[in-house]
Amino acid sequence: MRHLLITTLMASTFAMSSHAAFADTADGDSLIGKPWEEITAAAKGGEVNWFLWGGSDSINQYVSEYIGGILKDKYDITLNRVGLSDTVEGVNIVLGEKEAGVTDKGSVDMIWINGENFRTMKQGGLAFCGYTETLPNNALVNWDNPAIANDFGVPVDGCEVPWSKAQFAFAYDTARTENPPRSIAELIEWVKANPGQFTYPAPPDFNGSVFVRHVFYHAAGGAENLLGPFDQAKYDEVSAKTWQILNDMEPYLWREGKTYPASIAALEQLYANSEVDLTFNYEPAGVGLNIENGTFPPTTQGYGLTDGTIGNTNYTIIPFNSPNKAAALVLQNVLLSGEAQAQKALPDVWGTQPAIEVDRTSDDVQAVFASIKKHPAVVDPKELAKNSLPELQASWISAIEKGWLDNVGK
Amino acid sequence: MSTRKSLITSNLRVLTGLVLITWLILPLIPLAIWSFARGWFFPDLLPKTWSLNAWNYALSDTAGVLDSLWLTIGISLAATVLSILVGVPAGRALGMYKFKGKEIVELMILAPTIVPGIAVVLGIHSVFIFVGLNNTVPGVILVHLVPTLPYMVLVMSGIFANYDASFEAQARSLGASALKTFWYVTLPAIMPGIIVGGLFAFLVSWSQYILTLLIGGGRVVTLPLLLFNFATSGRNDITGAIGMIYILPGIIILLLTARHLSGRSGAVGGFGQI
Amino acid sequence: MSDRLKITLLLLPAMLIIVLLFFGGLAIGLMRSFNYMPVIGLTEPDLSAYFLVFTDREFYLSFLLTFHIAFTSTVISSILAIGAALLLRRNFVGRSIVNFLFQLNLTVPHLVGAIGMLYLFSQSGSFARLAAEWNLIAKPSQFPALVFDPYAIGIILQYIWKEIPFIGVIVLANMQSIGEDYESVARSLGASRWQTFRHVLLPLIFPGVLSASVMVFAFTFGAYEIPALLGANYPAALPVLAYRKYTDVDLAARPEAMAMAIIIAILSAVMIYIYIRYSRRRIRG
Amino acid sequence: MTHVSIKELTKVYPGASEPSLDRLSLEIPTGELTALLGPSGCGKTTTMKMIAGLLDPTSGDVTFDGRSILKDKPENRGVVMVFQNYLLFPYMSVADNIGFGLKMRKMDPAEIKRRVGEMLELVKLPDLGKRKPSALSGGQQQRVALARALIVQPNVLLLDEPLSNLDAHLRFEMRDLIRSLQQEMGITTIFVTHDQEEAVVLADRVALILDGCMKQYDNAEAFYKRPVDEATARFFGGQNFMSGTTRGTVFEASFGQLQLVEGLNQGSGVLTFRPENVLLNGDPSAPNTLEANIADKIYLGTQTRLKLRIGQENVDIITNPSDVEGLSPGDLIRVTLPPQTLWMLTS
Repeated sequence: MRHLLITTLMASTFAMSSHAAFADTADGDSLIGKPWEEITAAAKGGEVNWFLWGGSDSINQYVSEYIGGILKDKYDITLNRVGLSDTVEGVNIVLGEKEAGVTDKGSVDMIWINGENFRTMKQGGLAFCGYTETLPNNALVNWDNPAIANDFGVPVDGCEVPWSKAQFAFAYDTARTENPPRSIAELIEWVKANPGQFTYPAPPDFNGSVFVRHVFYHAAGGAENLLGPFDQAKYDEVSAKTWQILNDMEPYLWREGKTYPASIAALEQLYANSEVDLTFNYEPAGVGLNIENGTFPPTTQGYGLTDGTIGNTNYTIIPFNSPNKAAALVLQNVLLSGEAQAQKALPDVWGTQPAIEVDRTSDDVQAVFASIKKHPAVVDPKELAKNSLPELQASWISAIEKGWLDNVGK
Repeated sequence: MSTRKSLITSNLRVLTGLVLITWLILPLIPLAIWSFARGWFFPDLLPKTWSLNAWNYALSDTAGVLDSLWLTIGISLAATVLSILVGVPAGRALGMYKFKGKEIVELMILAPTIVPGIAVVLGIHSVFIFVGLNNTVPGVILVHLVPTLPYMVLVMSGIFANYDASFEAQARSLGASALKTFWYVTLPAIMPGIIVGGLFAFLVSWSQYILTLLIGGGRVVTLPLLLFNFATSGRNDITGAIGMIYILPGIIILLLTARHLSGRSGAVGGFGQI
Repeated sequence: MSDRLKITLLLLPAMLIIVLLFFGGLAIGLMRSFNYMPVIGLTEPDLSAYFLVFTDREFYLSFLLTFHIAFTSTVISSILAIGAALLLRRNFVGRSIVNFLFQLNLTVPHLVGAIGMLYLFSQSGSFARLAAEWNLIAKPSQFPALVFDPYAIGIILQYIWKEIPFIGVIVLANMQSIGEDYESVARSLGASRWQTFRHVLLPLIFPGVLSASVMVFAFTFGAYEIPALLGANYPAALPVLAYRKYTDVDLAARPEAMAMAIIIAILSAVMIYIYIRYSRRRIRG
Repeated sequence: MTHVSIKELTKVYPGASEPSLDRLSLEIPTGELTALLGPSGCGKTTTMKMIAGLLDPTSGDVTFDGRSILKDKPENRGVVMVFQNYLLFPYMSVADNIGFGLKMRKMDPAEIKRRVGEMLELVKLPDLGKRKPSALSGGQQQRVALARALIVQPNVLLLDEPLSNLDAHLRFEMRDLIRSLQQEMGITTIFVTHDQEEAVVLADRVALILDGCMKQYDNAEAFYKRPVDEATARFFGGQNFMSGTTRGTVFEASFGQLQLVEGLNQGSGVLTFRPENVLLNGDPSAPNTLEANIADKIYLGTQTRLKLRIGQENVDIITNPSDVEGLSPGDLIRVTLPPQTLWMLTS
């Protein structure tokens, strides 16, 4: 009897974890250049496991309901949205699998990614590359735009597909603060004049890191001098100034800078509860969503800096060992479609900026884009884009993050 | 002892009891309130606006909370059943027999209770990647056995130490088969231990975070993972709703087994026998 | 069937799981911490990972913090749990409620408690709001820092909340099986209430308290999610540090993570050994 | 040297409708060894715990030499209780167990050691001081428990069923030990037992408690010779009870008259006599000699029990087996009920 029990139990647990054995399209190279119909046919009835940061119910809903709905209805593909606390977790799974020699039965089919994580995947040979031309909607992407063709300075080289664009912006509560600082120079003064009312998440948090880069640009007297490959001499010079500024600022930070929030969410909580007066985010549309879902006070207002803020593009990547590459390609193509990009741009859905060229889409889609009214609290993306700063190459970013930890964080 | 003094003592008791009660339920209160709140800012003691949004989201198909709930229940039940199947025989051996090397066996089985899970799971993870158990439900169930099994064996060895095997001999001499003897004699006698040990095993598996995170690799999303996700993303309302859903099964199981947990059944006392 | 064979068969499944998973996991961790992993071509073991760990200042800070968390939580919850068990042993109004809550609390996962603590004790949490309501503070920053704080108060509070019932239930079961007659003997031999508790009840319940508190110490020393949620960013608790290293995109940090895991295992075993030796002498001597 | 006086002591446990002990009054003279005898659940352990201060009485009083001790804390009463199951502290050595009370009084450790040594001699366990209680036999544990109690030189010693856990051959040894130590130290001692034999062999005086009430408080012999009522007589093994009427020194039974001694209760009542006091085949002219019919004969090894019929009355007698050899049920024999062994119960 005991034997029987074990057998049944094992059988049932294995059934719970059924990997779809059919539609195994691990061999990506054979898909490249194939007619699109053959790819959708190969993907039909399969599944795709998309790993992405799962902390926003709006994004979760857009992905699971809207995108997942299209995949199911039009392509008979099951989308498994796998929520992550940090994108690096997804990269790590692929990394561990590669180390263990798992080359065609990986568990990750797609990751929402950019920056350092992309660099890790590309340099580590963890990405499936060279397929972008195969996607019909690739035509909507302007690969001539260096901000699209380079992910934090690293050439994309067909290893990922853009999804959205974002640009760093601050936000403040109009009910609490009259004149928020409008440049990094003003901010440095403002922090000293308002002790305890400002902080930033500790790098390597994505948003904390980009804030530190703004100070780094300020110390360097502009981003122009920092573009290109990593330059140790330049780094030493600018970083010394940067750590000086940040360390001078530290006693005036929240809790005298003895600790830093661990994540952007922690900073947003501090802001929402008046513990600090300013917040910021690489995704400026988040202010609107946060007001609508009650996380932020309705009197919150987003704004850009006069000396510019850093913009980036984020992408989706397919790991080299994804067993469902056809389905992943279909998913990427759906994400790039004008309809999906327009839906994502609606302020009550997400409100993020499209990564495609709107004027290359159909008239209907263009009409939708034209009709979008941004959330009143969100800074106008066009205004923000006028003062856009480029991202540094990922090697700079790692150096700055490590430098911050050694010189400021500890 | 004068009555006045005993009155003071008993009032003190009630007072301390009240403090204890408050302290025990206190952390659950803001969680429950948050799940119905929409925008609850400092310094408001209670939310200005109430809403069912968080619950609507948590109970929707997209959120995956309910899928995750069933998955978590499945994993914990499987880990519990396996712990019982494996732990009862081991408990019998340790509780009823004296043998050479018994101390070493006991120490080995108890070791997981004193060596933190993080210390072993990294190594297990490396192995599971090779054998393909990483990112799978069976892999997660297996790794959950590491913390649950010692509890089960501990409780069962306590039970078997006080168990009189001559009842079994009596049953056999009355003509019961080995199986019938187990079913009608042994099982009822050790049932309190199975219930208490099973309850502990279930709860240990139920609240497991780091083992699931690493071995499940994000593909096996149990409730604690989902909860952690939302807790660290600042959505306090959704966090509150998932938190409420997360504690519910434990409470139900407790209500079903509460009488076995009360001190007098003695099964809990097994923990004192290390 | 001989007894020997019977015992072997009874123990086999459990030992298989423990040896393969637990000791296997430890052994693989140990191998990898020495950069030794023939399967992936690492055949020359070295101590570089340990060197990195022991030269990192954060490791020492992290160890001190983790030890402080585990030690303080264990001591405070053990003491309060004994007190609570003494209270619950006698009948009083509300005893059944406390009893129920005690058991209820056992079922609530640590993570939920930690989130509750966050909402209660953060500088804009429920207590801060109460303080503001009573005009004790004007803004959140005036409320003492109890979470994300360098002394790990929030973490310790959550452990106390969760472990009082755990230890309490075990101690209570212990007390009930011991009964009150030993104490009666001591009282009639001239021991005061306190002496009776100190010299009779405490040594009698000591094995239960010891095993429960050892489990608590091991748990609090090795838990990841609570310090990850409630802890300060730097220094992080040892398990958080080990996890960070393990999930670092730089694969070279993995042996370091493994080394840290092995160090955590050794440290907790050693500390528990010392604790058992020391407290046994103190209580029963 | 303490005279213990118990006055109207009553205990009603919370929630109970019947009192567990109902208005017990007892005077226990200094240095005497008194047994509280009764079946289990009769309230005797309750009484003891109230004297020791481990339970609060519902009403009534306990005084030592005239002073009420109810407000004193247990540790200040000078009362030591020895429990039936000894309750030696399992984690302490024998010596530490014995020295426990002195340690609680913060006595100098060297002095404690000396006194413990003396005590071990006294209870005849001189070499076992270092052992753990679990390594001792039941009798040895009893001695350690006794030593642990006596070392604090209590005013009053309370013993809970002191002999009941011991084998027959140990009982007498222990009885002698308890009696000699008690006499030597002159400690007022109260013990409870459900076993009348234990009470009789050990106690100076016995208080019989039935159903929460005290029936009789007397020396042991009196319970056999002069029990107050049928329940008391039965508790002590009485079997023979006859209804009838007493006038002067004559009892009118159903089968005829019986001669009594003077001074017994008059009028209608119950006559009792002990089975072992009936004489067999004695002098036919002796008073109260009657013909009896053997209804049954039960061989008990050292004794033989005969069930007799005298007229309509059933009479049990206990005899030496050799006296009744050859007799069998149905035979007629001659029995004598000596007048000095007959007793009228109060009605």
